[in-house]
Amino acid sequence: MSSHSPEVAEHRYRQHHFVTAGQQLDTSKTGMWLFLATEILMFGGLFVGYGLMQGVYPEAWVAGHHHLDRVLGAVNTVFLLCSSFSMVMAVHYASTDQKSKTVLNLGITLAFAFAFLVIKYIEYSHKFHEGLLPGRYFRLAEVGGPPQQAMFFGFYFMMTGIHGFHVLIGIILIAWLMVRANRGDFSSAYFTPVDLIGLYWHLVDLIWIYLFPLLYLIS
Amino acid sequence: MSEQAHSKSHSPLPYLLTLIALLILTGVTVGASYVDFGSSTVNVIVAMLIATLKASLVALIFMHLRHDKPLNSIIFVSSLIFLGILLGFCMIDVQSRERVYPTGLRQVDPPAGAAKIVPAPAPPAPAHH
Amino acid sequence: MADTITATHISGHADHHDVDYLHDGKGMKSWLTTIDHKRIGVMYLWGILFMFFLGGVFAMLIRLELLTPKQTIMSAETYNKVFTLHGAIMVFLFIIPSVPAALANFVLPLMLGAKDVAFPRLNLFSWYIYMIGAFIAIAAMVTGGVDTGWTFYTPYSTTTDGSVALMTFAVFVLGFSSILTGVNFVATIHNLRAPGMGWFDMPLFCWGIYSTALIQVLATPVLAITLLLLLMERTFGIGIFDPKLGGDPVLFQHFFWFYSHPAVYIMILPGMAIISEIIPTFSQKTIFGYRAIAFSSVAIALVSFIVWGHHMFTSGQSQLASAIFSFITFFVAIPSGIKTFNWIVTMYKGSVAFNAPMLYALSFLLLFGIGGLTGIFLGAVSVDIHLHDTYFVVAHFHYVMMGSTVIAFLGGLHYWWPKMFGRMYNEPAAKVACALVFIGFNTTFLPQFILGSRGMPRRYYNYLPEFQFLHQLSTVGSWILGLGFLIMAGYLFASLRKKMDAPANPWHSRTLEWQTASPPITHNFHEIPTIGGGPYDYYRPVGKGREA
Amino acid sequence: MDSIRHWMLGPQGSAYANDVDVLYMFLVWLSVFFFALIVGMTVYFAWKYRRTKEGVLTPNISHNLALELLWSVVPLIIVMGIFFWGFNDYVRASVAPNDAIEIHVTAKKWLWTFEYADGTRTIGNLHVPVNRPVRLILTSEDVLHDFYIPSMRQKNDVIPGRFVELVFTPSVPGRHQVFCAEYCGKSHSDMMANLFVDSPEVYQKWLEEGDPELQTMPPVEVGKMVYENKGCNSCHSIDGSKNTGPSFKGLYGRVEKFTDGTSVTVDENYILESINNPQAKVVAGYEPVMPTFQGLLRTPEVRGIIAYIKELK
Repeated sequence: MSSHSPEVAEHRYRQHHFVTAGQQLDTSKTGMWLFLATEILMFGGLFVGYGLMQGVYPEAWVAGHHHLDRVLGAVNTVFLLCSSFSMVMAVHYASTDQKSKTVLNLGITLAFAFAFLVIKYIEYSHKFHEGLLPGRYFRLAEVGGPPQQAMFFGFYFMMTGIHGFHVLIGIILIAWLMVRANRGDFSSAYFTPVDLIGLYWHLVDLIWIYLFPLLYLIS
Repeated sequence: MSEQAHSKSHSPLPYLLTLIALLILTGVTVGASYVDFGSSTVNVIVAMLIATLKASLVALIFMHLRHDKPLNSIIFVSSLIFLGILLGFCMIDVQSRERVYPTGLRQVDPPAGAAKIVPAPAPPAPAHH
Repeated sequence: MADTITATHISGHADHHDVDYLHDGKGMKSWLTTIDHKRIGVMYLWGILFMFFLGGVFAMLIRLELLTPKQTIMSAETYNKVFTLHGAIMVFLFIIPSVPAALANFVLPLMLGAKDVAFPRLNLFSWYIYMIGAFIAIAAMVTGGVDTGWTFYTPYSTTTDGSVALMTFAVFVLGFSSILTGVNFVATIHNLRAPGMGWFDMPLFCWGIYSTALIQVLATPVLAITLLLLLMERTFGIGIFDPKLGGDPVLFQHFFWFYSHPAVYIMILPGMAIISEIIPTFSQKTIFGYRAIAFSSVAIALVSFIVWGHHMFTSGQSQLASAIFSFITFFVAIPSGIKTFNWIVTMYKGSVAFNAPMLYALSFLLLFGIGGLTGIFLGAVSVDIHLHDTYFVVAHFHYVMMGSTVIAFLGGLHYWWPKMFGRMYNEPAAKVACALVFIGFNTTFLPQFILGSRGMPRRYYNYLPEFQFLHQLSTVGSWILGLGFLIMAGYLFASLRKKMDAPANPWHSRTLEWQTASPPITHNFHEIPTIGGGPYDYYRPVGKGREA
Repeated sequence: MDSIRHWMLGPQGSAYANDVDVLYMFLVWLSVFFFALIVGMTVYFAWKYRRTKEGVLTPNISHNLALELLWSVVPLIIVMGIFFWGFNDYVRASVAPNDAIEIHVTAKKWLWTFEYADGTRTIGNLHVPVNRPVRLILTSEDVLHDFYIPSMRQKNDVIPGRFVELVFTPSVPGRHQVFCAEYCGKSHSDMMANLFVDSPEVYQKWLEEGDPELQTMPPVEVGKMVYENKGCNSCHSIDGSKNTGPSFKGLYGRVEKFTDGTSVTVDENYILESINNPQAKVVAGYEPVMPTFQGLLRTPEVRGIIAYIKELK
């Protein structure tokens, strides 16, 4: 259980311009959701470009997707879904004053996130080796097939790259949460950072849920 | 629901069930990609429907939208609506462009600097719109 | 939400200050680490005023070059860079942050009866991002410049030399500053209104800023990804926008205008918001049609997302798309018209004083009238085909951007100057400057409507001799305009050198920001106010209703 | 009334231009009306209710639904009418009749090339017969351009990798100005062309023989005209300053060094080769960007440009 009473925690973490801790939490959540909305629209721009170009060059898209490994993609999907589950459990335990379980679940999330990046690394190095590079670095002579695969891989690297960057940011944030959780910063009265970073992490998962079928599973 | 009470009052069981559902749906979407539904459009639609189902589960349960203030759901949904606007209007344009020649967008010029002025002889152009 | 808050007194806090915010902490460090929205607003103000000066210098150079056809003072390459920088600086570094980040940052929490914005540290962070973006933009100017036009149209922007990548990155960074400001304001308006203040008890300025913030949040990310795609296109040749690689340059325009059309409303809505404050205050009269003005702000914000294709009637987009975009475009006229007439009728049976802010508001009504009416020309497809990419368009958007937004910004600056710095400026000098700006502006841009209608294309270094007279008239106008700004800079800076002399409420306004000291104390109010009446209750005596 | 229109919009070149102008002038008068209304109300209210006494209370006039509906619904009806008017004209003007003459237009930084059905090609000068619909089929070789004929009230972006069309039916003979209206770089403002609307006989004769002046003018004059009208001036200066290409001043007889290390003394043959096959010898320090002019210049024009270069000492 927490070492602080809720009132003490409220006093410690409530910023001066809020009247109650509840108001502060609502505001933080609204702010986070607004930020997530901007993330959705940013990725969304890529999805729209990807979808429109798929309509113009369907053959190139199918040819490009044949170079992707759907087993690795599926494994990564499972990793991210599991990490999302452990993240939500971490939020649950943080909100019920179970410190060690919070830390443990944050650790599991971190492990899955690392595993995701390791697999991404394997995929990327494979692609570099085969000349499946974006744009003008695409080695068409080696790969063969429609030339617009260069554009497909442009999208592939941008979408997975920006997503991977978000995973990396998530890793840093979750590691920071672990330190704070271990220090006993969170309790049922105050766990806003776990809650907010949890939302962020689920969004990273949510975007991958769309990326996976779009990139790996077109036929 | 302005206090952080909602998380406390729930057992973690729904989270576990959600995870299992998500894993099953992942299997389904991989399996569906091997099935030929007749046209690639149908395949894309099936994949997107499954993805949307998964995304809804994540948003409603993992992200607590089910119990959260409606404002946050409104923000989430409106981001999707505005994305739809971007996609929709771009599609309207790209799909309905007048093709002066059947090649349209896909016509790619040979490298510049060559002595090319106009593609001659000009193919007969359909004069309809 | 406000309705869940009981009127809790928080005056018992240990860090409570009675010192005014300008003197609460001394030295550079206390400013650079401040999380006080008022100080951040002031820091933004200096930033954007510097950028306005820089962009203005470029504008004067453009007009000077166009004094004669062929070369007057610079080469064609330099001219292309100068007009690009003028556009990019004015749009991304001045107008977009001008009212929201500088003025609204200062007054919005005060108007809501809040102690700060929702996320004070994020607010400071936005300012740092803005400064970083500004420095990158200046680096791009120094290291080769950019000659793409502020619109970065492909494939020109992916093939030309110069620091296009750096400039694109600068705009990308500035976008995040804008997004975070928007997030902050939406959360503030939703959650930090004073006890008893419902949505329709807010001053209309807050409605305008709320609508603006919605656009900032929903549109700017698309610009960010578009610029990232452009950067990748230049670096890796991905080919999405480059027809040589199979891409579609018109798609870039769709993506670009999905942001940049709503961005026009990021610029104009806050301007309208300021006018909705100045007119009731200087007429000492309830605003006419509060709800109509409030809802029309939100309506303009939403409609702005589905009209972007009217920038593309000649771009090669399909006729069907042009038809739809033209049709929806005309709907923007309705809320704009409602606002204009409501503002005018607000003066009916009022008590109208002609202080400098009110003169700017009256100028706004006339100039926005011209800007809005000429917009109808450009919405009608057949006429737009003729006028597109000519000086008519240049004149039209300067009437909206400068004639409306900048004039409203200047009105707001004069209106809140005593509140921000606790000093009154020289009123006669302010009136002279306002007149010069008004005359100079019209002399500069009215001739451009005729130039454009006669076929003079925009972004031209050289022009046919028949256009020379109107160009020269326009250039002379720019000098008058410049003189007006020079005088303004003079008396505003002069006011800062004298002792604090502004009363708490020099204009006898009823909105909350005037119910605290000038300049306000660090925590804005000694006690969080409880709201009893509307913001424009000029029909009942002071002390009954609003102030407890 | 007509003189106001002419002052504001310049000359008309087709019946369609008149249609556009009618709508334009309607909008002008509509704007004048509403602007006068706004100014009138603003000035009247501001002056009539100017402050004479401090600290007065004003009546609480919060809203008036009828009035607000009035200034919502009336503008709505007006702008819907304008939409249909403008869109109707636009659609009518963009459909090419079957008997239209087809001319291909290619844009390249910074000149316009025209190719006719019979293989005639010109740079910078477009000849069309009067009162026959013309269908231009446009494409670009590099960046976006925009083919703009103010007197026809028509323009369209010229997009690389795609063909777009522009339709007009000229009814006024004579020279009409053509601009590039989409920003395209350094010489954007010099990327102009002439549209000559000829009588059918003159047009036919022109197709067969080329510009009649060419036969009678002195070669140096012809060369100067070619230099100014066919796009040479956008890259080659005549005052010795360095531009995209080498200056013509003192070119004849100069020893030019090329990127491949060889060099040659400039003579008639070298100039001819540079016109027809510009990439064969590229002068050191310049990019190989010049397009070929083979088939675009008639013999007297080539002779003229050589004579002109010889003159520029």
